[in-house]
Amino acid sequence: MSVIQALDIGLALLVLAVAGWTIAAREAFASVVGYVAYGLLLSLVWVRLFAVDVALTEAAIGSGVTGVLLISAVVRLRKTEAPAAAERPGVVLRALAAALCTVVAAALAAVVLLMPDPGATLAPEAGQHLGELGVGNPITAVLIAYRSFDTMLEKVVLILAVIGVWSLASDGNWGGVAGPRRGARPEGALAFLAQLLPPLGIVVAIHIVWVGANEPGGAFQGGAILAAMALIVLMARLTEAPEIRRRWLRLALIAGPAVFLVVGIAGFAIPGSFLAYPAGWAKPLILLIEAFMTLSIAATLPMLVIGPPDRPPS
Amino acid sequence: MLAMALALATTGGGYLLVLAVIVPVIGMLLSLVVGGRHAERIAFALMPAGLGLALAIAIEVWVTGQPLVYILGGWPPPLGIALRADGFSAVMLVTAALVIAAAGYFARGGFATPPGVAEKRAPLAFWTLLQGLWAALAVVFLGGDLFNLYVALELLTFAAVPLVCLDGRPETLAAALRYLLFALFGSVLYLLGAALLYGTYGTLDIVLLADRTAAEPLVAPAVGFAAGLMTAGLLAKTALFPLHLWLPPAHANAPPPASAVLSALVVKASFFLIVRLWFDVMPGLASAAVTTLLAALGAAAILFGSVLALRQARLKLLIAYSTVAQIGYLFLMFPLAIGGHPWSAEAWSGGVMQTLSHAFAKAAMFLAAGVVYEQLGHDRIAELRGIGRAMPMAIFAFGLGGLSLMGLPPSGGFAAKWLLMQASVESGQWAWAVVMLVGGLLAGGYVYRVVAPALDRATVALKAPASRRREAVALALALGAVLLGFAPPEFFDLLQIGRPVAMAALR
Amino acid sequence: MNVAIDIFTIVAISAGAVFFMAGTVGLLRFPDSFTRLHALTKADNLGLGLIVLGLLPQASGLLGALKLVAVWVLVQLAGATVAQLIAHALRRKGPPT
Amino acid sequence: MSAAILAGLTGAALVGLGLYGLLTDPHPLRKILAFNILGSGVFLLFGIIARKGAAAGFAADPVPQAMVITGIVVAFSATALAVTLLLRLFQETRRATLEPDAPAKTPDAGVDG
Repeated sequence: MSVIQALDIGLALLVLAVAGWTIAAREAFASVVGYVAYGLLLSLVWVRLFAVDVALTEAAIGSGVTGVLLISAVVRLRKTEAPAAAERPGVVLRALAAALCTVVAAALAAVVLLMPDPGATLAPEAGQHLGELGVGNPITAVLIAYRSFDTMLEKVVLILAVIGVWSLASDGNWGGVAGPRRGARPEGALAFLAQLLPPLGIVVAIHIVWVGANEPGGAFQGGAILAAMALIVLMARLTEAPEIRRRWLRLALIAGPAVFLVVGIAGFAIPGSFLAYPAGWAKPLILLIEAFMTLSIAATLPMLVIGPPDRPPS
Repeated sequence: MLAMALALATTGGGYLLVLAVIVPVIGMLLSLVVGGRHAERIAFALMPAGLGLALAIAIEVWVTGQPLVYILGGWPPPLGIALRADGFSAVMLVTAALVIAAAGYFARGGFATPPGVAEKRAPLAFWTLLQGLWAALAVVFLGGDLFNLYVALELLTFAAVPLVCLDGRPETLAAALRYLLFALFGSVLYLLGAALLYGTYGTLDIVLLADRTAAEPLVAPAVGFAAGLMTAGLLAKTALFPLHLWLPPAHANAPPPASAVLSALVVKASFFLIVRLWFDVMPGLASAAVTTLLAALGAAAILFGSVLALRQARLKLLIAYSTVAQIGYLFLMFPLAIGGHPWSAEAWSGGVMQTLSHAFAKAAMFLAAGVVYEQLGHDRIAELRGIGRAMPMAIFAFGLGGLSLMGLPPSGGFAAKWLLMQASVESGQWAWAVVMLVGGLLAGGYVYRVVAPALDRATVALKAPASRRREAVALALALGAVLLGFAPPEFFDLLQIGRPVAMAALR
Repeated sequence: MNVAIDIFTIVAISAGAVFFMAGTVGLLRFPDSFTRLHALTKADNLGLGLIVLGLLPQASGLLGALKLVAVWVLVQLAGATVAQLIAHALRRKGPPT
Repeated sequence: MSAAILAGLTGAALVGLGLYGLLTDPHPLRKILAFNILGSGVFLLFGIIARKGAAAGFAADPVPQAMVITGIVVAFSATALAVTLLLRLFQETRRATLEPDAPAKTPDAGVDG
């Protein structure tokens, strides 16, 4: 067994152990902390699977932004843990559930191991058209060209989620500042970080979007970093979240899919097909779409994390 | 082979499919940006356009006798995504457009932004979510790629769940959260199955998958497992017994126009995908054991749902349990319509007819119940005596909808159940016919429980003045369910266009 | 020359790993949260610093080296802030346990 | 054992773990966590399928990898909506349970919501 293999096995065991901890931990807070660590470990697994784009997304969104959301929720829900624990199903039911889940996992493992290797793939087809698109990262080509319809709809999913989250405000608070009322200003250290980090974060985010055409990175990863910067600034209370009635906020939310749709509809006219790029124009159009998608993701994710407005508009 | 080539290139009129999806998406985005009372105006302005597009698609499919196809971005599958419309998609699109328009018209006033207010929470959320839901349904009915359909299912969930708890009462919040967890569970199982299919065949395009599964004499274990996972996930979303627990509280507590759309259309979307999966993607895998299991669950749902509907104290819960029962009928089509038997076409038409007529009937009944609640301030069945005089059209709508649920002529429900029953008799599968008869009797029971006291000569104290407009909307939908019973033979020809077995016979 | 650089890398990274090890032992063995925090921040500081130092000669060009240093600086910033926040939270909760 | 096979086994085990948590833990927040673990197990299986599809000079098939990126973003928005719903439920009832106590207590408010 080589060193790399030993490390892989160690990593897999660690991921499983932390996942088990997340499920089994007695306190919900410990469970959430376990989940954040789990997400980071999982990004390492993604790197080992030659999926650096996914690793970046998992670290930024799956672990990072989700972690912020879950930690703030678990603190507010602390009182509900004891009553819920009383509803825990009995040993027999849990044993039955465990048996069922073991069977499913074992069957799944068997099925996956039995799959042909090398398996079915679209890699050659995906690689064939990179030249005409002018991008070097095949994942970007899949997301913004071959399956751009999925990506556009997925951004619509995010917008519906924002509307869903906002719809949980009370009637009187509609239009007000997004997110819960916050207590006293936090300690200086956080404010210091929130002043220092964003300029750096913005540079890193733009870099990641820009190189995303040819290397790992892209709108989702870059947008998530921008969102993280916004969240740090909001947590340090350097500035208030925007009021949800603001037109500019709503424009930022829909900019990504809107530009996608405009380019898509223009495609009807010039190359003759919805969402198709005219020859020679693919690269600039892809960058245009990526830029607006980044903006929209950077606006959407913090709105989903901080939740509905908790005070009336001014 | 000819059919294959046709399915991988854009056909004439294919652009209509794109428009049917992006019109509501554009409406939703615009409504959010412009906000306020414009959200409602935009939704209303686009509803006729959506209906027109759906009708144009249906006519185009009917005239050409072939499914419509659009290749998005000029990237043909397996790399790219195709949109396709066959007869079933076309009639579902028209039904969705009609029910959504009716629900929207019903919601006018209730979800209006009052003068002097720039924007209100519930109206903005309702009109944007309604358009989002509409877009999601369009993608479900037209999507030709299983992963694209996953995104569509998620769109549908995110539009439907917040509608359940728009009024913010605690029990609606609990119902919405439970609904969301069930729906997410369903999606993740579906996605897992899609992963296994991609790993086996290297494509998620429905037509290509169908071609590849048909070409292989022996199915890989991954494919069977994938089919099981995807079906289980979709059943959770369709609320087929015993995965129905989330449905009654969610559908019964939502605002009436939302209930109508949820019960009439949203559960049908995941049913539609189960049909796609077993009839289009892997008909070879649909053994008698599988189809019988699905139909047996359907039969259990019919009996269980109807009995529980009989025992409800609240009108909207009664209607919601009736949805649990009527979903059961849909699954009776599986053992009957699969394969190329002489009765399969009848059973297919019967299944589709049940989907459509239940959509109209159930939407009518939920809207009628909304009228009842609005005017009485409650919907306790024990205190509905004499309301027939106060709101005759609503009770008439409820009764006509009930007629269709029972399967009495003249109604779409009658046509549906008649076709299914005929197929079960011809195929020698008598048990399903018996279940349908019993289900019809039980439906008669729960409809009678409401209609009989309502027609009593008693006087009731009304809390609010009657809204004839809303009653008329409910009645119009109920008449739609009745009209389906007079569908001409050409309509049934349309339903058969693109039916996989029919296509296989053509090949 | 190359050998010397590789030896430097190995020594520096090993030293860094030792600091991480020590930090982890401290996390597990120290009696209260403040001392545990102390152990962790030291590991972050020096351990990661040494590892980055060891990797610098192996970096591909100036940009790669800059990225490595940026990683170290960012972890420093985040670590210091989080340690501050945790310590404050602990102090609010009462005397160390 | 290759990294891909190992990841496949890990993914299958994560699906089992997540499923168990989703079925047995009564607290909605823990259910949401379990759903995320279940989801990440499914994504890992996409990952191994992508890795097995290495061809044409690519270390992995980019199509399933792109699907995972879409999936992660969707899972996040689902988590956000579920958590917000749960917090609102807690705000209204001071409890966090999915058992509808008395669904018939106050019937719905009609269309005037």
